Amino acid sequence: MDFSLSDDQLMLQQNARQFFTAQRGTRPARKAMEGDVASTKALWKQMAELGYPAITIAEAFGGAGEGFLSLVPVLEEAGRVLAPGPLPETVGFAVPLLTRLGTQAQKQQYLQGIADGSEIVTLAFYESSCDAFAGQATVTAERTAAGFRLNGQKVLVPNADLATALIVLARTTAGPAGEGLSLFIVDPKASGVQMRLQRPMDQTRPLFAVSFEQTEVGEEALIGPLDEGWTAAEEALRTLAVSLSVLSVGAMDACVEQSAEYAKTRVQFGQPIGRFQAVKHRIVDMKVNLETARSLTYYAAWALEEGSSDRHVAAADAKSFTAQAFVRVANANIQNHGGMGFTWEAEPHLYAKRAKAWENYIGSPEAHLDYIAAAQGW
Amino acid sequence: MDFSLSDDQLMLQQNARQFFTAQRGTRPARKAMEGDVASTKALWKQMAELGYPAITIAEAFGGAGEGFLSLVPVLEEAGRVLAPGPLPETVGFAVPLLTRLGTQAQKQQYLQGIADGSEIVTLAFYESSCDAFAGQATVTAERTAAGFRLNGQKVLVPNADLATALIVLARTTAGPAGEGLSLFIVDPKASGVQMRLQRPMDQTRPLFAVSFEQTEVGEEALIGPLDEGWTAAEEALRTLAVSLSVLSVGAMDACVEQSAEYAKTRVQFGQPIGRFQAVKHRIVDMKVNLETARSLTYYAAWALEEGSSDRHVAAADAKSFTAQAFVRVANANIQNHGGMGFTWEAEPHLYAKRAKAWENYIGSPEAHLDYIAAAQGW
Amino acid sequence: MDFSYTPQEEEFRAELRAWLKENLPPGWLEGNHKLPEDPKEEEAFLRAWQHKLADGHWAGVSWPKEYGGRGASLIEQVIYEEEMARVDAPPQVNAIGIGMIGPTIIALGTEEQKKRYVPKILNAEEVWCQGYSEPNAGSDLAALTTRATLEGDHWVVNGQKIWTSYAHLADRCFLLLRTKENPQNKHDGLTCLLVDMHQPGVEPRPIHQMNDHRDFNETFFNNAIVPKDEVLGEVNNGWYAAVVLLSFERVSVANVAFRLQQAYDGLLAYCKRHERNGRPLIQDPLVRNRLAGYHARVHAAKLNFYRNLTRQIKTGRPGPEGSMDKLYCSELLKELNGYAVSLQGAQGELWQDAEEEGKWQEEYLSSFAMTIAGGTSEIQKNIIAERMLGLPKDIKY
Amino acid sequence: MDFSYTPQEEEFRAELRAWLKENLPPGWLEGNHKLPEDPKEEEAFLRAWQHKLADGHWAGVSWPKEYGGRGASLIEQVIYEEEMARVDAPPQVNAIGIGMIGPTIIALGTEEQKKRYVPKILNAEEVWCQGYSEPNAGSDLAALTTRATLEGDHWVVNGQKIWTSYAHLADRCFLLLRTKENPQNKHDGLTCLLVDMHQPGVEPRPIHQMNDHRDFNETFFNNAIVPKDEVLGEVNNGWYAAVVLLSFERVSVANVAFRLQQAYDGLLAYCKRHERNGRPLIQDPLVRNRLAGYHARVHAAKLNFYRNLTRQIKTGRPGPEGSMDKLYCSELLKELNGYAVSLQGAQGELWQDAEEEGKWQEEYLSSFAMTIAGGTSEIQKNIIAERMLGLPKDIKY
Repeated sequence: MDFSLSDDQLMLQQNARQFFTAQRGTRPARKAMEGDVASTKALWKQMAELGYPAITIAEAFGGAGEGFLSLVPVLEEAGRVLAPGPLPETVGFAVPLLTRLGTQAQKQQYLQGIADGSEIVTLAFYESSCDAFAGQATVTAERTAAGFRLNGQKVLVPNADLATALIVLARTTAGPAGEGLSLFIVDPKASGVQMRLQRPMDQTRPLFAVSFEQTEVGEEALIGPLDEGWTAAEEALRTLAVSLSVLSVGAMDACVEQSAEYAKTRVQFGQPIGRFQAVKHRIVDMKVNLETARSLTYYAAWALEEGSSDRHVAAADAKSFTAQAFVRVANANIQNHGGMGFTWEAEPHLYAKRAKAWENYIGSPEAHLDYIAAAQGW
Repeated sequence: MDFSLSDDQLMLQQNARQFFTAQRGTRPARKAMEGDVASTKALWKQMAELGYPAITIAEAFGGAGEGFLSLVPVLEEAGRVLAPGPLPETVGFAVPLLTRLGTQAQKQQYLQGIADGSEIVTLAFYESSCDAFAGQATVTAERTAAGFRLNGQKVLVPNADLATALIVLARTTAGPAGEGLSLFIVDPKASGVQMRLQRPMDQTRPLFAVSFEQTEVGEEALIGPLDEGWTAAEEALRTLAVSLSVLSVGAMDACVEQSAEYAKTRVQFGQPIGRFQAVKHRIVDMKVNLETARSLTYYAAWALEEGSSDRHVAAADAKSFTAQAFVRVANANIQNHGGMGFTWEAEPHLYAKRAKAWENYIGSPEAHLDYIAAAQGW
Repeated sequence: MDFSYTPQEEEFRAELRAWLKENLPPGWLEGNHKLPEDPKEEEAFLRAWQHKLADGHWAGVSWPKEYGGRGASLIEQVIYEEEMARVDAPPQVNAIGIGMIGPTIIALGTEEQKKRYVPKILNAEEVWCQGYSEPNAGSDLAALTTRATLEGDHWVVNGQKIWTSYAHLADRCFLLLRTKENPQNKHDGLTCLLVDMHQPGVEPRPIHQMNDHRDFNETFFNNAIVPKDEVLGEVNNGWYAAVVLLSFERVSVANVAFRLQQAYDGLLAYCKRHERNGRPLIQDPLVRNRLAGYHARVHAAKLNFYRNLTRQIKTGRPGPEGSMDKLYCSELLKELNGYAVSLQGAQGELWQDAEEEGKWQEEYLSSFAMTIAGGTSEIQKNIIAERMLGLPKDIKY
Repeated sequence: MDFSYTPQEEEFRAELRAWLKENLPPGWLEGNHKLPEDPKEEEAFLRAWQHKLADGHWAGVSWPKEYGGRGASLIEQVIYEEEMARVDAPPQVNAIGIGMIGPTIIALGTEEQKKRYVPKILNAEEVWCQGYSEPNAGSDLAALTTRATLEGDHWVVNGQKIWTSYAHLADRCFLLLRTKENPQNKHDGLTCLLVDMHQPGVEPRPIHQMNDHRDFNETFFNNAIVPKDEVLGEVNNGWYAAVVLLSFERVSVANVAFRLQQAYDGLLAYCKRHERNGRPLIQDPLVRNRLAGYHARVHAAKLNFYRNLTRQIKTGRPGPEGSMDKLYCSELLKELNGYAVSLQGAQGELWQDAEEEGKWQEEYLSSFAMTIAGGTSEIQKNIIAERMLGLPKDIKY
């Protein structure tokens, strides 16, 4: 029984903390808010140089070959500063998916590319008419002589402007939810692909509607077995859910730190406001939420790495609790800052918007709770 | 627009306050806890002399002929001290039911009796196998030459040991929930009636399992039309729900007063604990809960008196909110009192137990919320 | 107890409804409630609307008739708020002037001040702002340090205010500042000045808010000049005038209570219209349960307010109950708006491109200010604790 | 990170399980967990159980082997708590002696004291209680006024303690009191005495609690006599010994975390077994959603504790994290027990006659003490705020 990060992991955390501090905290996030894609690209390049996206990629493909737990410190630090870019989608979804199901050629192209920073992958899963995470899709991929032809529109695709590859859930065979779907990895510059910005509350994380019109992709675009894409996706979505939880824990940690710092320095009625129990105890409630989310999230990360039988439930525990706790903590952080907390220049609103954006991303808390219930046969 | 009690109602409230203060607050409730039925009987007699049970009874039957709102001040004061006895069942259920559906003979016996204090009525609705408030019953009432024969067992009958009459929901014709049920008013001393104490958390309010074995009652025991007892009961249950809410508001008021008083006088760290915002603001939260419950409850009482079309929804609003708010307020009152709040001698536990006892009585908060939804066609 | 209105009150409501039907901006009744995006156009739009309200005597209904109002009773004022919320009428650009500053000048001003300022308020000929909070004097307002010194026949003002709504549009400012240094009691030595905003020494800078609006300002005073007699009330007794001004806020919370009802009705309609997992949201047991719970809580917001109003009518004075209304309504509105965004599922993370043109996102982000501006929820709780429950004041440090 | 146990730890668990199977009171493993109702019988039952534990070396597993313990590691201590919670083992009547007072005597006592007291603790030959709180010194413990004056070769003790668990059964008391009047700092001038409870000057009076139990006492000292050398640690430096004693509480919260899991599992089983409106409660969408939410929160109670434990093992010292565990677990257990009672519907208002023999009512009523005893939730929050977050201390008045 040892519930702590290893010395190597702690060192990774320290390095990541230094790196993001050197980027001046949320400055890259604020650049992204202003639509500065080049800045996010530059940040990604630096992260790749430090080996962050490569951590869980096999050594054969240029990675460090570490387990999921080694990703935790880096994601947590990235979360603290709301680092822009599709980091969770790339390392939390594409890497485990391709590691498990990719062909040798796919691994060589994408895993190696992710490891060296040349590939940035995002997800095209949601559609306006259906919540993709219920295993549905109206985008179609028809068989052609050379591969497949995609038609239809995806929405809420994060960082599609930056990504070099989209993983697309598409229907290959008629069928009910969860069946007849396949996963494709598609170049966003392929013919017939168009994208339109969907203005999000969390402007650090631009979203796009991506449409496919007669988009031809080769046989090699198919990831995993045909028609069984949903099963494949589901497993990787658990890893993504935990990755989002880790990033959220980092962000919550930043919120607690901001509130504590402000409460120590902001003086009203001749006293630091942290002396008033209304503020003081609210920060404690934030802290308890944070540490509880952290416990559940670390445990889920461990369960994923170990392949433990409760890993799916642990992921749902972590995501459902953390998503709600992050909203509570980030919103309390605004209130603790008073009028200042409501300004654009201050940090708290960035976190509150991220919290709300991720509340329902990859399944609402209710959906994850439903999963917990179903998994236990209730 | 005038959201206040009339001068007459305020005077009634003052008198009731004086009366219950003269009874030394919760002393009658504590007597009841010790099983002293005689004491509760004596209290009831005094209340009857002051005309409390008679307020809404027509003048023709010895009552004051007032509307439901005039009951509010008395119930609120009774609630403040957790006055024992089936006051809500008698004035909140039996009186409106008999007023609307009783025969002249029934009115003369029971309304007149309630008005002069000789009749005390309680409800025998719940059964161990079904939640009576879903319109079900397994107790049967078979037709006989002279009337009906009752068989079966009711549970959770409040103050059956004190009551002179039980209103019993029984099945007279086979049918689905809500149909084929009838209401009977039965003398607990009738042959074949047996009662057994069911030890309750709220010992101020003893509950009984009441069984009927071949209990013969006359034709005159039937209240309202045969087989339509549930419809009749439902309307009166709304009045009972509001009555319970009013009593609860009075009890919540006592909790707020106790906490405020204790916080002003209990000194720790050289300060009255009411100076610590953890305590101070919690009492404010209690106060907001109290006043919100009061607003909803007074409004529901007004809607009942006026026969306004939203009276049923208003009753459900009041009962669902108040039931939950009372638990919150009473429990916070214990915490505010620290270790003292956990003792038998101190007042707070009496209120916490009453709150929990009434949380689900006459329908859980969820059931009332369901009603609100259904009533609006959702 | 009586929840009905008198015929006279119903007539007041009917008259207002008829006027609104005639006079709301084009398309407004059909649901187009957008203000012009360009700030200049927005200002012109708002001033025109205010002017139109004044012409119809619907700008300051509580004002005495002699000053262009209607001498409306408290209940009529509430009916006014209810009707304006019902049609989501455009805001009054001079709301602070009309709601608080005008009445304060009428109550405490000299005849000269009344003549000079009051007639230009209702029609927004002169827009007013209110300078109270400072960067280091928020909840602790009396800690303010903006100061004025008398030099000959005028005051010279230096310092910085913050959260001054509409200061960037304002012609005049009701400014609370310090005129005596190191008083024994920090509430002493304050003075209210009526300041011309159009002078070199005054510079409002809009604050960029988390909802991407810029309604509030920082306002810098750098040797700004105020004629000696432009004091409202007495020199060094400005705390009194400042408190009188706040006492005119008594029905403003009605507006929030009615907005709550509007928001709830809108959310309900949304849940009936939108499906999730193949059925209308309203049929989801969790949604149904939660919306039914809000039914009572939203209704109670109005009921609480009506009780407070009745008390005000009977006693003739506002009271700490207003703090309870403010606390209850602002916290509930924030919660309700957050829930509305959650109900949109993953698409709720959009903003302007979200469903219903991003209306819920807009409301959600804006509602964070509601539990802070005009006294934080914590300050309201202190007021309720100390004035309604008699609990001890926080330590005087 | 590693959530598995070493073979040695698993062996420890297996050995304990085997011992419990053999030695638990008759019927206990079959679900009959009732203590005798008669107080005398209950006392005899508890002393016998304690004695049996001691014989098996399962009374004080953390104690050094030389004193009859097992020198168990922190993790083994936690395994012990987990297994005892799993079978809902009877309480140890001398829990305070074993958990805190014995270790404190071993750490700070004289050789003479160790020889005299320690051997009689594990087998409950001498039951101990702890006298800290007073009617006017609860959260503000250092405000205590019970005092001792030295008269010749003995201390004379006067005053009143409260919340002294098991004082009515206790043979000895670990008593914190004042030996110097009007110290500069109220933490100075305190002393810990080891007091014989069987003397005329000591009178414990059981407190009737809201759950109808009488586990706690008021204890009156009226010229009680304590030999001069029965001081633990130094005279006038008793605050130090008092704090050392509390530091031995480090794994006691584990017990609550495991009880939480037991309660949750029991509630889940209840909801699978019981129907409402014709279907098992667990299929009610509201119940299902709420129980799924508790799944994470209950698991987290243990995880939080394990993280704290890991930190303790690495740093070798307890810390304010224990306050977070206590706060989290006690608040959650109270909430969960309340929900369990609610789930019984109208029948939940019964007590001893409720479903499952009133177990949930018993737990619910008892859990109100959990957020108060051993430091209220408010005190825990202050500790967390000040020691984990560096927030300012409450004003020193």
